[in-house]
Amino acid sequence: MSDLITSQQPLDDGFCVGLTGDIDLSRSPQLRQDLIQLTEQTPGRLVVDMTEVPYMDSSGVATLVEALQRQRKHNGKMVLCGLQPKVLSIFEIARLDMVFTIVEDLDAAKNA
Amino acid sequence: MSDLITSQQPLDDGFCVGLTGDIDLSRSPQLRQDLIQLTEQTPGRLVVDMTEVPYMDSSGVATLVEALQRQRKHNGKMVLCGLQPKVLSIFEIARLDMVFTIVEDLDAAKNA
Amino acid sequence: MSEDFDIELRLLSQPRYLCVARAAVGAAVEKLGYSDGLCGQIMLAVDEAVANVIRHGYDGRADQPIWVRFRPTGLPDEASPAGFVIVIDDLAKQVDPAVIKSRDLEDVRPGGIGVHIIQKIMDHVSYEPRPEGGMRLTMIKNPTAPRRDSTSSER
Amino acid sequence: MSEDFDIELRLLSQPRYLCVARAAVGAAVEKLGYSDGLCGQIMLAVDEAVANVIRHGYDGRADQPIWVRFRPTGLPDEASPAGFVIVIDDLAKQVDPAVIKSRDLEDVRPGGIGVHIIQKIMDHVSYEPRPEGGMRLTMIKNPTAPRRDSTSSER
Ligand SMILES: Nc1ncnc2c1ncn2[C@@H]1O[C@H](COP(=O)(O)OP(=O)(O)O)[C@@H](O)[C@H]1O
Ligand SMILES: Nc1ncnc2c1ncn2[C@@H]1O[C@H](COP(=O)(O)OP(=O)(O)O)[C@@H](O)[C@H]1O
Repeated sequence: MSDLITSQQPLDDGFCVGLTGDIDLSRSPQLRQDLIQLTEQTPGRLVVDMTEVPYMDSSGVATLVEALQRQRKHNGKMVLCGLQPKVLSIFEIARLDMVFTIVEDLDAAKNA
Repeated sequence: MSDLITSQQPLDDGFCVGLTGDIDLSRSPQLRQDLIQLTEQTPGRLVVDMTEVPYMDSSGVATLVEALQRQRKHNGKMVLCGLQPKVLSIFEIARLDMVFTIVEDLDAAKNA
Repeated sequence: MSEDFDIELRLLSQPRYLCVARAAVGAAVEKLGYSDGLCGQIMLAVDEAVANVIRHGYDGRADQPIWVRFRPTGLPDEASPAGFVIVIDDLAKQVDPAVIKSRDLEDVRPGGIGVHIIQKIMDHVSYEPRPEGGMRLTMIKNPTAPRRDSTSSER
Repeated sequence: MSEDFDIELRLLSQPRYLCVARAAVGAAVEKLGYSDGLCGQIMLAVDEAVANVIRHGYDGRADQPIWVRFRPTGLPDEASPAGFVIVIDDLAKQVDPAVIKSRDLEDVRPGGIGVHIIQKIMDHVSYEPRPEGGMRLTMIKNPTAPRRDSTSSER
């Protein structure tokens, strides 16, 4: 895993990772690699904690959409949590806030 | 007073003001006006709380030096508090950290 | 023409410099009086536009120039932010402006939302081939008029 | 020559655009791997340099150009930030570089510390008149060499 991932934590029914830093086109290819690895090794619930992500552009969002689709293909689940208002706003503008399961924090993500 | 000043509070022996926002050459002339007014009306202790100042350049520092000298001329006192590390660092580079009375927080400033 | 703009930024076409473009524009619009949230959105629009030049215009070539120009418009008013114009120029391949558009938002798949984001955030967005080669994107944000309804027309 | 730089910023000589210059450079050096504290100092050096052009070079005139150019140097290394060069050009009056210096720090009075700050933060600082008119300031920060003593020579 790259310097994008700050924390990793196994869950009862899956896995949780924390991302860190601005995620734009300069880092989304790395995020893509990390998420491919994670979705391969996580059959159940994949929680992505974005508390430490102050900024994300559409290349980061595209990477998350791709991971979501991969998770769903093998009947897994993907949950986003801890989105800062600026980051949430891009999901809303792209009307992806209804496509993703987006919850407040880690606790909610474990049960979502 | 301008939008630089967020809070004003009378003290037993003087006056306390809180500054806010980046203070560079675009705002230091305004700070200068505010501080002239403040030093004129504050015979005793003038406390400047910089907790909400994330950035200051040498034009801001110059304005504070001027105010310090004005306060001293009429036997007043000037105390700076709440300096963020980046702001403190310019005082250190200019070796003005020993010229000013710089303390941690408002409580310390009232007794410094 | 470049003299008409208060700020002009030339960047190499590299993703690592996206942060420079959005930081510069973000600082300029914050100074105009835009809120934190709006500054973030405007920075996002600039990021998306420059990223598209790198990916689509230049097909990922890393040694090409991109120009970002900025000028405030309208009377800056004490109570409300002025408007601004941002122009982004390149020397990339010329395309029909009609093909520059995002996917249908209902058809969810990775990518295909950048142009939609730009259009949503700005009041006016237009692409055109430049006579001297390359493309030009012009983005306009109208001055906020606090007296009248503050959301502006061309959304 | 401007093509030798990855980033080139042209600003009008107005104090309100100082924040744009330091934001652009701050983003670039953060991307190079500099710590928060060092980014802040480098932004301060750029601010001081541009403010001096506005105040001393242009005597406060608000319609003149200032160019800030940036280029990373040395091999960017996983463990330590690369170095960089920043060049600031103007069309202002030409002065003898020897007169560009701060007051004696012992002699405390308002102002007179900007050039000292720049010199303290950067590894190399030089002023020169440009043949085409105006002045040029060149500021260099050496790549950090983590194996050896990490504070660099020309301080
Ligand atoms: N600067 C540009 N130059 C050429 N084509 C562009 C440019 N920007 C966008 N496009 C075209 O518009 C399409 C939609 O762009 P966008 O909404 O950002 O989604 P994406 O970039 O993910 O495809 C792109 O696929 C591309 O064909
Ligand atoms: N860009 C410049 N052009 C011309 N003179 C300058 C420039 N920068 C600095 N100087 C000269 O150097 C002196 C010291 O500058 P500085 O240390 O920043 O303190 P201050 O600007 O407060 O005087 C200035 O007073 C000025 O005479």
